[in-house]
Amino acid sequence: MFLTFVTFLPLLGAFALAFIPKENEGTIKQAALGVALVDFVLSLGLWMGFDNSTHAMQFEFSTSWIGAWGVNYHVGIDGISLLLYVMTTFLTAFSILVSWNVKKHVKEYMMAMLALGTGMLGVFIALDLFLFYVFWEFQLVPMYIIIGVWGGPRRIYAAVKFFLYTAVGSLLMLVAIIWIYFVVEDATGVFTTDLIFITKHLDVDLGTQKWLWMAFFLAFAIKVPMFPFHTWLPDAHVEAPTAGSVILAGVLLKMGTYGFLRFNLPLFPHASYEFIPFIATLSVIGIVYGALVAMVQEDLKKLVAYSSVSHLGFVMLGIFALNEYGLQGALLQNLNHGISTGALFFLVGVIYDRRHTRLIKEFGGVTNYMPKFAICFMIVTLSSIGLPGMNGFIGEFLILLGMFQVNKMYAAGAALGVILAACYMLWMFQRVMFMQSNNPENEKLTDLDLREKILIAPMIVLIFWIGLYPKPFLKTFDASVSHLVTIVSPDNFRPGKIGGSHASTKIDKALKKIEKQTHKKSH
Amino acid sequence: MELFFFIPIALLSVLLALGVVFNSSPIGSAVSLIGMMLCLAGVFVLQSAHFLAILQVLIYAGAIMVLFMFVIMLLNLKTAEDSVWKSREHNTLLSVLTGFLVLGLAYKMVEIAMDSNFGPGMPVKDGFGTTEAVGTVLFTDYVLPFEVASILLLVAMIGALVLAKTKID
Amino acid sequence: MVELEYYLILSGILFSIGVLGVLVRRNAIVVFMCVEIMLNAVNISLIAFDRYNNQHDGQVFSFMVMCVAAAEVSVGLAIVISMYRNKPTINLDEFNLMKW
Amino acid sequence: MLQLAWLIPLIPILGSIVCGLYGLKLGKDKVAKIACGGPILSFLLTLIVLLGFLLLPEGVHVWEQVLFNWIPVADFVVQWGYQIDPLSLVMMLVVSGVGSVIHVYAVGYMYEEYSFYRFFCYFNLFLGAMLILVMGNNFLLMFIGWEGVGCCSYFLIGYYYDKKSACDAGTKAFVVNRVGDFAFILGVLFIFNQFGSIDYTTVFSAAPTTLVYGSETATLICIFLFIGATGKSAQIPLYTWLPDAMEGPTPVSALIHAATMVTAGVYMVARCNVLFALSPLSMNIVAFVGGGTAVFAATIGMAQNDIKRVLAYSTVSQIGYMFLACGVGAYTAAIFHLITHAFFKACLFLGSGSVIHGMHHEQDMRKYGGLKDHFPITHITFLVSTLAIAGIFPLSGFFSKDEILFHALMDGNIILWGMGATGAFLTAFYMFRLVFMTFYGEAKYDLSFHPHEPSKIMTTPLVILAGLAFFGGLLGIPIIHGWHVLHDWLEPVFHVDSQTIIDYSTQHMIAAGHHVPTFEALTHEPSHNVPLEISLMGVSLLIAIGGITAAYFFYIKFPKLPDTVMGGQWGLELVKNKYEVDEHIDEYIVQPTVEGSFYLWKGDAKVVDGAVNGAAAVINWFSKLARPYQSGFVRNYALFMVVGFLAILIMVY
Amino acid sequence: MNMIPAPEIDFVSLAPVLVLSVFAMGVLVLDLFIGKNKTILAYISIIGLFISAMSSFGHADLPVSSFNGAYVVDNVSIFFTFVFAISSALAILLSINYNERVGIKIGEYYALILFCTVGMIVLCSSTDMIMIFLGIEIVSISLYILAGIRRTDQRSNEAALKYFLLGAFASGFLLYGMALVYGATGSTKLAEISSTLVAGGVKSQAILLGGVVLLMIGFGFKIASVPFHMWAPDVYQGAPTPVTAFMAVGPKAAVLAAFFRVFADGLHDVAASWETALMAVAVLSMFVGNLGAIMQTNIKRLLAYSSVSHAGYLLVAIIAKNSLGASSLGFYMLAYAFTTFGAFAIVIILGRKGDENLEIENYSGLGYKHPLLALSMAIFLLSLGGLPPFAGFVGKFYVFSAALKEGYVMLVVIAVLNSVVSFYYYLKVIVYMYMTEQKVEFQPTFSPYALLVVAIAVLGTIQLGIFPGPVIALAQ
Repeated sequence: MFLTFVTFLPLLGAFALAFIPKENEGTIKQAALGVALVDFVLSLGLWMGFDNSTHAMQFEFSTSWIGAWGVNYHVGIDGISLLLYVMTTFLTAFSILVSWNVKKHVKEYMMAMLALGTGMLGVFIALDLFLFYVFWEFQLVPMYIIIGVWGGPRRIYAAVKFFLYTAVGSLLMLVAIIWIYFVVEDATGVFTTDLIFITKHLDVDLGTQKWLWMAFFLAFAIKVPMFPFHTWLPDAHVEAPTAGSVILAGVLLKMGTYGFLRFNLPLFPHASYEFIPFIATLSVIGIVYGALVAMVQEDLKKLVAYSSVSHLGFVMLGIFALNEYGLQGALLQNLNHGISTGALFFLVGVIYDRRHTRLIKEFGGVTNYMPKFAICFMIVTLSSIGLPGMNGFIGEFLILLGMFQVNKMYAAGAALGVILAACYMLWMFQRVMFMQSNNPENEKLTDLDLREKILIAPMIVLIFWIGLYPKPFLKTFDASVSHLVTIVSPDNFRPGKIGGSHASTKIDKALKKIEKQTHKKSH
Repeated sequence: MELFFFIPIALLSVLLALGVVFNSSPIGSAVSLIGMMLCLAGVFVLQSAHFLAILQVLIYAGAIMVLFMFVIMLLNLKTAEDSVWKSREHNTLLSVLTGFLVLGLAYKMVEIAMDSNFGPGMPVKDGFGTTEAVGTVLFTDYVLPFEVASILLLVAMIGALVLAKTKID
Repeated sequence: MVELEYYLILSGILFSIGVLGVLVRRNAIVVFMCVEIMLNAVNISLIAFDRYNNQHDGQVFSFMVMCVAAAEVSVGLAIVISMYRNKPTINLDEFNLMKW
Repeated sequence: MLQLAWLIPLIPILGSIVCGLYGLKLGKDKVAKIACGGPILSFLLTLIVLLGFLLLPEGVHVWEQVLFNWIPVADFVVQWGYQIDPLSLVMMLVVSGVGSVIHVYAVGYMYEEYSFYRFFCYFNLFLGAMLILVMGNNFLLMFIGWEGVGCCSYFLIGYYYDKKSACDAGTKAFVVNRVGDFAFILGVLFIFNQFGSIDYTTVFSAAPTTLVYGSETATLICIFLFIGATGKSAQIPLYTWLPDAMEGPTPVSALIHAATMVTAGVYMVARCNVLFALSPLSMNIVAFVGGGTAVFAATIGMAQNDIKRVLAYSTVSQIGYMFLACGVGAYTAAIFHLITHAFFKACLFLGSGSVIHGMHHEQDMRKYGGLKDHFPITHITFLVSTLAIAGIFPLSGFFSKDEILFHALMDGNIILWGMGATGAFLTAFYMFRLVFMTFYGEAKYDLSFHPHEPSKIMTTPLVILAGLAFFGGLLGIPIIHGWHVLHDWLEPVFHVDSQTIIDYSTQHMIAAGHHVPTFEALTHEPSHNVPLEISLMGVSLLIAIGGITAAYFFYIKFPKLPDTVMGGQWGLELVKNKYEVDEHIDEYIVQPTVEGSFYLWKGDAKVVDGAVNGAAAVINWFSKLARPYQSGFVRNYALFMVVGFLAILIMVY
Repeated sequence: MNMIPAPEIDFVSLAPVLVLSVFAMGVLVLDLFIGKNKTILAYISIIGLFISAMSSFGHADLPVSSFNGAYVVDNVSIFFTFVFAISSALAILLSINYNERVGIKIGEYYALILFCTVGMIVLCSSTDMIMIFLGIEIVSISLYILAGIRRTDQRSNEAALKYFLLGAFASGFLLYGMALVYGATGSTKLAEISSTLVAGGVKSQAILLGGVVLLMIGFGFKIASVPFHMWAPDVYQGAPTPVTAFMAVGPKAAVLAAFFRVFADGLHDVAASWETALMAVAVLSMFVGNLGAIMQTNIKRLLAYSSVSHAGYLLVAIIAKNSLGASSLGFYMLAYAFTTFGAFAIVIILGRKGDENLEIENYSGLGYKHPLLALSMAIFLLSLGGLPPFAGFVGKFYVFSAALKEGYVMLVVIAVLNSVVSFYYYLKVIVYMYMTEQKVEFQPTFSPYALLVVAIAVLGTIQLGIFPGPVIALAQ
């Protein structure tokens, strides 16, 4: 119940905001921030009360929702979702403070932000396919509005593109969800969309698994976004207001990777195993491609957006290493990316607020006028390129470590991204912050004000905290990840395994069946 | 014997139906239609549906067609308002296509009828098609449709009234 | 005794003629008459089936069809009249305010 | 006493944080005290730790201090722990010792800078990172230091951030280093893959019974690690960043790009000696790359006119020596040279710094000349160091270089020795070219201003370092059987259990049906031919003197000679242009990548996005196309119905 | 002369129909005695609808079949009765103010809506083709009249004429289909048809198939599925807005119910023959509906095309042919009723005397001028698109479930892809409301009735979206 309360608190807040008159912008902002902060503190409470030693769902709450269909309101949190959850509450509060200077339609903006918060939080706690889908789609709307109303010049295009892209994938996922629903019903006679139950009882042959996997894949891959489904991202990021970008990078993209962890892996372990080369190839392409394209961007936000494509490629690679290193690394990298890229977007927003341009060539020598900003920007940049001692490194290294156990070439390809990351980030940094500026506009730049300092401080603390002492985070993932690994471990599916468990014999049979079919076809 | 009557009546009804379609004056069309309906009454008689044959004459040829004529007169339509084949230029092709389409339709209908493979029918019992026989069915099995039809007629009446009354509020 | 098929063929042909009329005529009233031809064509079928099956259901049905036809005619002509009041024509091609 | 080890890297880091956050408020003097206090404190602590280490019971050569579990993931547990052993102690002493001296010097050198505090923030941070690098007890912790020093180097090279060249140099340094780090990381991944751990102790003790001698895996691991080392230590092919790095302030060049950071690669290879021992092929590669770099860089150094660049190429060349030594298995010699090099090269850089400082930031040697009277202390110390690097008896460089050449011949082959000898000759030549052009001959600078010796705070370090350069060789004076103090000290680290390797590998190769090699490199007992060694010493001394003489002739006796002899030769141009390596890299790698990326980006918008937008366009087009059919004519509508009807009829019937 | 035995009449089953007919006639009569203000008639009509809906609970044990199997009361029919009652009530509420505004001062208006509702109830409860035909005709004729009830408005005339001519034309097809099915099976009762088919007693396969196709055309026309949809945009645009809303929901639902009964119940056994064709129709409807809507600038036409695409989704439920299909139809239509009425209510509110204000462009900036109105509109549109947590999503989920249960994966995939396309134009309206600057001055006509409709619709949309449980239980 507590979890539900924390999740819906922002939405309640949004409702409450509706009753504050439009003119009291100050009150509205303060109220929104207050709600978000309270929510963040409460979610920290969740973390405090979380038991690291078990993979079981915690703070679980389940009640019948649509009885006739066996749909439950079932929420709970485990090591995989907990930190994403906490990060979401954190970034919600962060974004509200980031957009303190929003000029237009303040009330609507804050309401959208808070509603978005609930949508995102719901995604991470839903343990019922139907419920998950509801949250998954629900959060689209506020984000769409935020991009479309408070965005840049091509905001409508970007917003619609964002919405439609995501909708395509998620609707196919809906089909798969319904399919699973009936498959489970066939097998057990129980109509239910309860994820825990389904995870236990879903038992389909490899061919079907692959189809279902693909349907889920599409939904999540678009969200992540994996190459080649990434094209909505640069547009959305560029056009979104700063806070929108922060949330987009920090949370929305994570929903995709979270989806893989929560659905694709446990529900279709064998298909996941089969698709390792596919995902790994796409991820490596994404990593290198994203980095290369980021290098030649002229717009700061676009650069960061493409760097996201690259970073998320790492996360995907880690997930599909299907071992603990990779998975933990991926989870950690999820957080890292949220923090680093969130902070990057914020910092880009800071200079955008002052100069109203994000074109790299307009800047230069900013360090002279904004030394504090320069320090923060440097730290965040280095964190983003994965300097050891900062957060990015741990995640990337674990991911590479995980993938290296699976396939050395993929790991090597991904590691290339590490080089390229240094190229594009530092080159950008040099052009923006260093050298002489030939633009007199830059001389008017003022350094970070108090609000901005307050905003960037926790990010920097987190960057070093995770980089130097990631144990609290890793321990949170630990039990859940190792449980997940027992389900998806490639060892379950390697054809040569002798005297295998129940699962593997079944899979062997399935494999033989497929062989036969292909055999027949070839004749 | 039946065939002997059927063929001319059928031919005539088809001709008259074509007359409805291809007559350039609405009055002519209406008159053709009346003729066709009478022919069909004949067909009904051939099938021993005497009651229906009478209704055909009374309702269709009588009431309905009178209404048609009445409206045509009322609106005082000029005859040559739309001569059938004098279509607008760009519609010529369309018209030809339409013609083929309808030929195709007719062909398909006839084909279905030919393919139907009905066996020989049952012999007609006594009193088939009489008012009594139909009435009995109507007031037992089909009493509900009969009642519902009354609502239908009521609606139509109201409708005609609402739409056609002169005084516009 | 005439085979059932003959009646069905007649019915089909008349129906097609009715359709043809709807497709080619522009005079609303004539179009409407063509619809009546279609309904009549159906009646032939109904009655033919009736005799074939030695039932009266079809006749009841065609009785209802006549009712419906009457109702439609009254409403249809009322519509034509009300329309004619606003715009003194019944050429369907003139009624093209709404499209696309 | 050993328990204090964790403070050693922490103190400079704290100093860095204090300088960085409060530097402006504290004022320069306080910053200077904090900044220098940290390294000196670290140095003292290192001495204490050294004492503690000496007091350890007999037979204990490694002492680890684990602070906490850094990354615990399943069976992959990385500790944050420091390993105190002879090798790391040597490195700690060098780093903190030389570091302290250079810090003091930097206070003087940088005093006029506005962002004095920023400099010391980076400088202290660097020292902390470097100490972590040498103290870490596992590869990942080393990697923290490894990249940490790279990052500080990036900051410091780009210290004058409003100069484009400085920024470019910094970025270049970082990126090139990253290329090396990429390989390093792969090596570490490989190690974990093979050993299931990345702790030094575990890995090195397990190595002989895990990897097969000469196997592909062993070779790959070593090569990856070595590529990492080439990046950090500026060896072929990743050396190009180091000369550019001279854009940084001179103390930076002295500390980072001469004495400490760039030798991290040598330290790493030495640290992994067990692994390299398992892969003779990679040993050869290391030796040849090292030797090749030694010669290659030296040739470039001959034709440079920027005083710091000469020193930079000299550094590259000297590190090449160290790798040469590693490659032939003479790790002690490598570390020995590392130490002496730290002394004399730091001194050289600082000396050049005081010249530059005194010459108002003029770095072109052609505009110096005859400065020896203006810079007496600098001149003397510089000369001592130059003699040391040239390898003149009895200065430190003589012993260390000689040992390398000796081992190159004995444990390697004549080609390697030849490379080393050529390098030695060239070194002597260009170093004296530098000395002659700077301190001797006629003054070529604008005589209107008066060059002056810097203040005491800068000269004192020079003297200290010159002293070390002079006497540093004592560490390696052969005592008995050609071995010396340093060797005995480092022996526990460089000891390789050959027998275990041979047993295990033989067993494995037989099992795999491979031909069993002779294990020549392992069984080879280094011989201590004292006469040979002494004669070799003589030879190398002659080589050095030859180089100096040549330089004397070219630059003092006949200053016109270089131009008449060499002028217009393509070889000179090539060397002057540094073999045009940078240009080629730019042309064949950097430009195509950037351009290619640009097209990728444009393609991104056109192809991937085009498909999506295309679909949208098709929908729109279709939608427009369908519009006319909704013509508003009843007949048309009916027509469509009939068409539909017929279609369905045909479909069904 | 033989006496015809008095037929047994099941008044309990017929109660909703009877009650409503009585009220309709009452309204007709009362109309004569009141003045210009017809509001009282609206109240009476709503009371009648309420009583009628309640009276549908007359039977305890369902299903009850009466009149020799011509009429049935089962869950489906009761559920649909409620859908009709709700939609008609909403339509009446919407009409009160609208009629005053545009000058429809005809008391019969309400009677016609009630009669139309009678027809719908008959339609959804009938299991005899004759009854179905009559039901359809009652509904259609009422709608012809209602569409043309703004007699002074040329568009309204034109809508009525087009609707009427094409409707009569389609009735011909429908009738012919019924005749042929009757001929082939020898019965007009669905139960008997079904048992004949099962027993293999078909007299002529060819005739049967011909009949099936013709039936498909007839029904397809009434629910505005492609390629029989072309009347819909024109008629929706021309008809008075409340009537448009009304005909988008109730009659469609009723015809769908009958469609389902005839095809999924009666002709279930020859499904193989009509399934593919119906799928083609469904898919085409989705595509044409959605593509057509994209280009529209008139909100009513947009909603008309969207209703065409919804017809496509609904056909999916018929293709599924299972009990889930029937209940999902009901649920979908209920959800659709709320959202459609809500949307049209807002369209009406935004119009004013003499200017219907139907161009979507004119909605620019509505989100900030009238936030609640815009928010409601956004909710309706998103619900139409099928976005959770709104009713439309649950409806779609239900329909797709029904089809997936039977394994129609490709069909469902096409359907969901179409919903993506549909988002495009629904979002377009939202774009105008929230993301563009205000272009014209808004002069909305806030009538309490229309606002009430909006409120009910919002509540219904959200309620059905978030807590659909009870309603689903009812529908099953």
